[in-house]
Amino acid sequence: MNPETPKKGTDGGDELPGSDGHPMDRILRMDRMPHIWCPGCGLGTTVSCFALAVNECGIDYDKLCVVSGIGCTGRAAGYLRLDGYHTTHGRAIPFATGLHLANPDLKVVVISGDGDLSAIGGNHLIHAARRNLNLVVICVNNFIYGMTGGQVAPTTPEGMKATTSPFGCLEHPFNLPYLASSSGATLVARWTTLDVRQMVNTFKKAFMKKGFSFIEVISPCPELYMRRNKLGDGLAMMKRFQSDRLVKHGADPKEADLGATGKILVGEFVNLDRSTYADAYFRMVSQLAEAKSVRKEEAKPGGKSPAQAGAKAPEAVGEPKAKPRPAEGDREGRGPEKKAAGTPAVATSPP
Amino acid sequence: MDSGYPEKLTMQMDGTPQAESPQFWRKPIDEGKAPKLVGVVLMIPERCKGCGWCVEFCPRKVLVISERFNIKGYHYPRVAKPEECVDCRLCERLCPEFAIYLKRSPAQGGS
Amino acid sequence: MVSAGWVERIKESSSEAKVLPGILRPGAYFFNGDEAAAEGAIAANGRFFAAYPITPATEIAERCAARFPECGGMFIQMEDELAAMNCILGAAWAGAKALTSTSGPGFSLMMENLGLGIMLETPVVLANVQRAGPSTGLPTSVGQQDMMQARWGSHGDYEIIALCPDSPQECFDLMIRAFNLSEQFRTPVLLMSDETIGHMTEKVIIPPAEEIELVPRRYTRAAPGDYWPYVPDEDLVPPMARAGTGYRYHVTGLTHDHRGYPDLDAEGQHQLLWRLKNKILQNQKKILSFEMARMDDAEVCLLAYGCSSRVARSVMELARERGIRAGLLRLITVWPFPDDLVRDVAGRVKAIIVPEINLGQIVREVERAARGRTKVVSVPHAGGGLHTEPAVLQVIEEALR
Amino acid sequence: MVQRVMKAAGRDVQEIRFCGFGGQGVILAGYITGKAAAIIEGRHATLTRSFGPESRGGACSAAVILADQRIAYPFLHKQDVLVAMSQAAYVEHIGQLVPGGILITEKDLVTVENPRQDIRSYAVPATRLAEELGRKLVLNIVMLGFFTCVSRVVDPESMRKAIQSSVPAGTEDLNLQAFNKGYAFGLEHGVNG
Repeated sequence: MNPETPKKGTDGGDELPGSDGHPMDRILRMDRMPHIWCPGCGLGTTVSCFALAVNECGIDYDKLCVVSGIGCTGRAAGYLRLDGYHTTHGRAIPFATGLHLANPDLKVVVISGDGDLSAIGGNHLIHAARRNLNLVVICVNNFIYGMTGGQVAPTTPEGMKATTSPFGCLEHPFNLPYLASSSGATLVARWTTLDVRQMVNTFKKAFMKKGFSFIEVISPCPELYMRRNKLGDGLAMMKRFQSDRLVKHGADPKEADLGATGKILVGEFVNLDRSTYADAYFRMVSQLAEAKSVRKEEAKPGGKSPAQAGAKAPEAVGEPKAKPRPAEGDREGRGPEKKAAGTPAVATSPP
Repeated sequence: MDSGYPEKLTMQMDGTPQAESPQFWRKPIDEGKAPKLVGVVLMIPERCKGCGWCVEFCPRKVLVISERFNIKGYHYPRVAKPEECVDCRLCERLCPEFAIYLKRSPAQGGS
Repeated sequence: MVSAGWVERIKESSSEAKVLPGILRPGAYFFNGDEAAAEGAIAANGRFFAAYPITPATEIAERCAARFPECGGMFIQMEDELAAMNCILGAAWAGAKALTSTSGPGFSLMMENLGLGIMLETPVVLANVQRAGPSTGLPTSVGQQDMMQARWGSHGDYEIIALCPDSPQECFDLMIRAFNLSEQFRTPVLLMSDETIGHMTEKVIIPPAEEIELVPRRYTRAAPGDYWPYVPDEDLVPPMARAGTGYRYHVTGLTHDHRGYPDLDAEGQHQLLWRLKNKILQNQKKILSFEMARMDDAEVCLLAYGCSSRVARSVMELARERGIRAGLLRLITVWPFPDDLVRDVAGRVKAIIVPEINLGQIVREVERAARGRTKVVSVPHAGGGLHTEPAVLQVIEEALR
Repeated sequence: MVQRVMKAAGRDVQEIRFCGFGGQGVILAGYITGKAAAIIEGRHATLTRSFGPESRGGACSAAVILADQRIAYPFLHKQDVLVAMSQAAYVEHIGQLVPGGILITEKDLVTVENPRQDIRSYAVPATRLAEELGRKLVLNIVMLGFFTCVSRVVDPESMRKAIQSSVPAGTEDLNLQAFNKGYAFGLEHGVNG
């Protein structure tokens, strides 16, 4: 599976006895390296942080699935040695929805780009957040369509140039954390590719989270966004991150607008608990089964109302008799680590 | 290698990288008692695409850009001050090419 | 914990050759075609349904919404048909037998990811209850205008399997068959129903579970380290691996090699495309199904499918009453098109009459397959209703003159 | 089993149309008739329907074909029985009723002008009879009772069984009462035509 033997130690520190190569080689498909990403692009860093988070949080590799859409970021699924699905443009979230709902034991992660997730896939994003599907969505935002050569994206800051906005972008960009949180995401964070330690921590938190997690990673696109806009190289963008980023956990995502210059608000903005679609579904199923067994009980001789129960046996259409309880959720509790303290815990599984 | 890490030892607990090596404004009370971590930087130069992030953001300025080219024609990083490394692993996380990683010094039991 | 049992049930659903116990309700029912299709899905161990409501397919979604929760299945109404199609692909990879349902406008939206299903070789079933178009057209009235879209609607080149029911009973039966074919050939299968059949109510017999044969999914027996997702068996169909079972495979909608890795050149494309095409074409005999009535002595053949075949059958009787030796060839499998069968029929009759509720789609295939051996006459209909019998009869009489 | 009127007329196919406006239970009436014939009596039945986009108030029609053999063409060629529960439905469909056919109208909702002399014609105050049972909603079942009585295309016992398994749980008794009321009205008034 892994034909390339990484060459170690040359020109670095001395190679050490027992060194078994780069620790991420275990989770990466090294037979597919080098990856296609340009020098100074932050996608490798994001994947690196993802791999570290997987390694560190002890999640079962075999239960972790990665789904990507199309674009530079879309290739991420192909570089991770996990069950990986490289789908069509914009459709990673619905594909992941199917994987997750058909087997809720899996942890399904979507890694895709800003164009994929917020333009063509924007509708899927907001609905997945609204349903609170138990998914992790990592959106790498580099302000541009990279793979197709630098076209304007829904995240391109106003005035910035792209091949399809040669005189400057006329549109207001999406504030993705705000979009996700207002749609119902239960964990919303943003980091830059410089915030590697925080990114790893948030990824780990998201892997353990039950609910819809949306993590935006701001990343340089040196070749197609920065060069066209005379912003320097990848390193220049990283330096901008260093000077402009403002860490504010629990900040109102409404304030997280991004411009071509100015502050970049980062942090974990939202962390709350709310019933997921799968939980609500299982609760409904349990209640239906319960109601059914009660009806059977009543239908027995000496039961409560033998006349009514079972009368429609051959033709029962199976309309749900018991309505599922509306999902409880703590939509107030905004901010990192906010637990629904004192309130009844949201049911994680039906009895 | 322990002897190489005197009073300047720093751990970036929040991970915020800093361009300049920080100066302590006061002396940690456990100085001398806390284990001093020592890292060994390992590199796979053929993977490097020369973005320079590891060099720029290493809090201890362990790395410099090498004069040499790798197989792809990039100047890859070189360990200039091995004794400065404190195994913070920022370079390992930052590297977009999975080209750089760390081992804890065998003197500390490895990792 | 319901969740754990649930997952097991869904996993089992694709591995079983028999209907899972405790689900089926055998008996005689008065169902419309949509309800029968939903019951057929349940009988086929279909355990995952995702769709977007659209007339006249909505009854499939409604019945699945009511029945799947009590059958150990998962139901979700998605935000659109793009999502629905992708959702069932994901579910299939997780181990579920999955389906969706739609009609014309939604069918168009599903085309993109029907292609993904073909490329990833994903067994799913898509039921299209056709209505008249183009565009919003006649939402509550019949059409058979998606027949060519079924064949060519997704971009690129591919083979597809499409079945056309002519009654609610066949909606039930063919739904099971559609699942079986999708598992056998690891490909999306289309159940091309129509508004007339979908909204028509007739007796539907649900047989006892032991009479229903199901094709289990072909899961790999290879060890995780030795498995590549696109190494085919002799019949050109590669065994599958379920998500989360340690195989850690990669699949992509890009042209790929046996490893599932992108292989972006002409040679890779040649290898993949021909295998995808040939796994259907080489096995066409196993896929083909049709019905012939009074063809033994026929001088003219009515060739029809779906609701139009009911008109054709009626016209055949009327023609016989008038002394015209008419026969019926009803295509149940429309795609892949039965070239040999039609060519054979073309050699035996004076004319083939093709009534269909479109302006002439399948008739092109009939003409192609007949290769000039006989007169092929299209009886088009713009949609919104069935042909009248006298109109078709008149075409027969003119064709024989 | 009762002798089938239409069978006696030399046909083994009966074509029946129930029509009215949405909300009157027109489709259910057709469904129950088809189910009684197909499932309870083991014959062949095909039900087709047409309705407008409105849930309430739009034109609505259920067409049932009953036969002893497989039914090919699923729509009505003509009508042996027409059950019209609205003026518009009556006007639209009366022309297709075959000579010797049966017309049943909702007495208070349909005004029959220039009555055809070649058909058997009945007017039933189904809505009023349903109201007497406390639920206007069951007018369709009252109509079914009357229809069963005068047309004799389906055995009344089959109809009762079909009703029981088709109406919402808990309303079976009410619906059977409605059927019986319509049936009794037919026995009482049907003979006169």
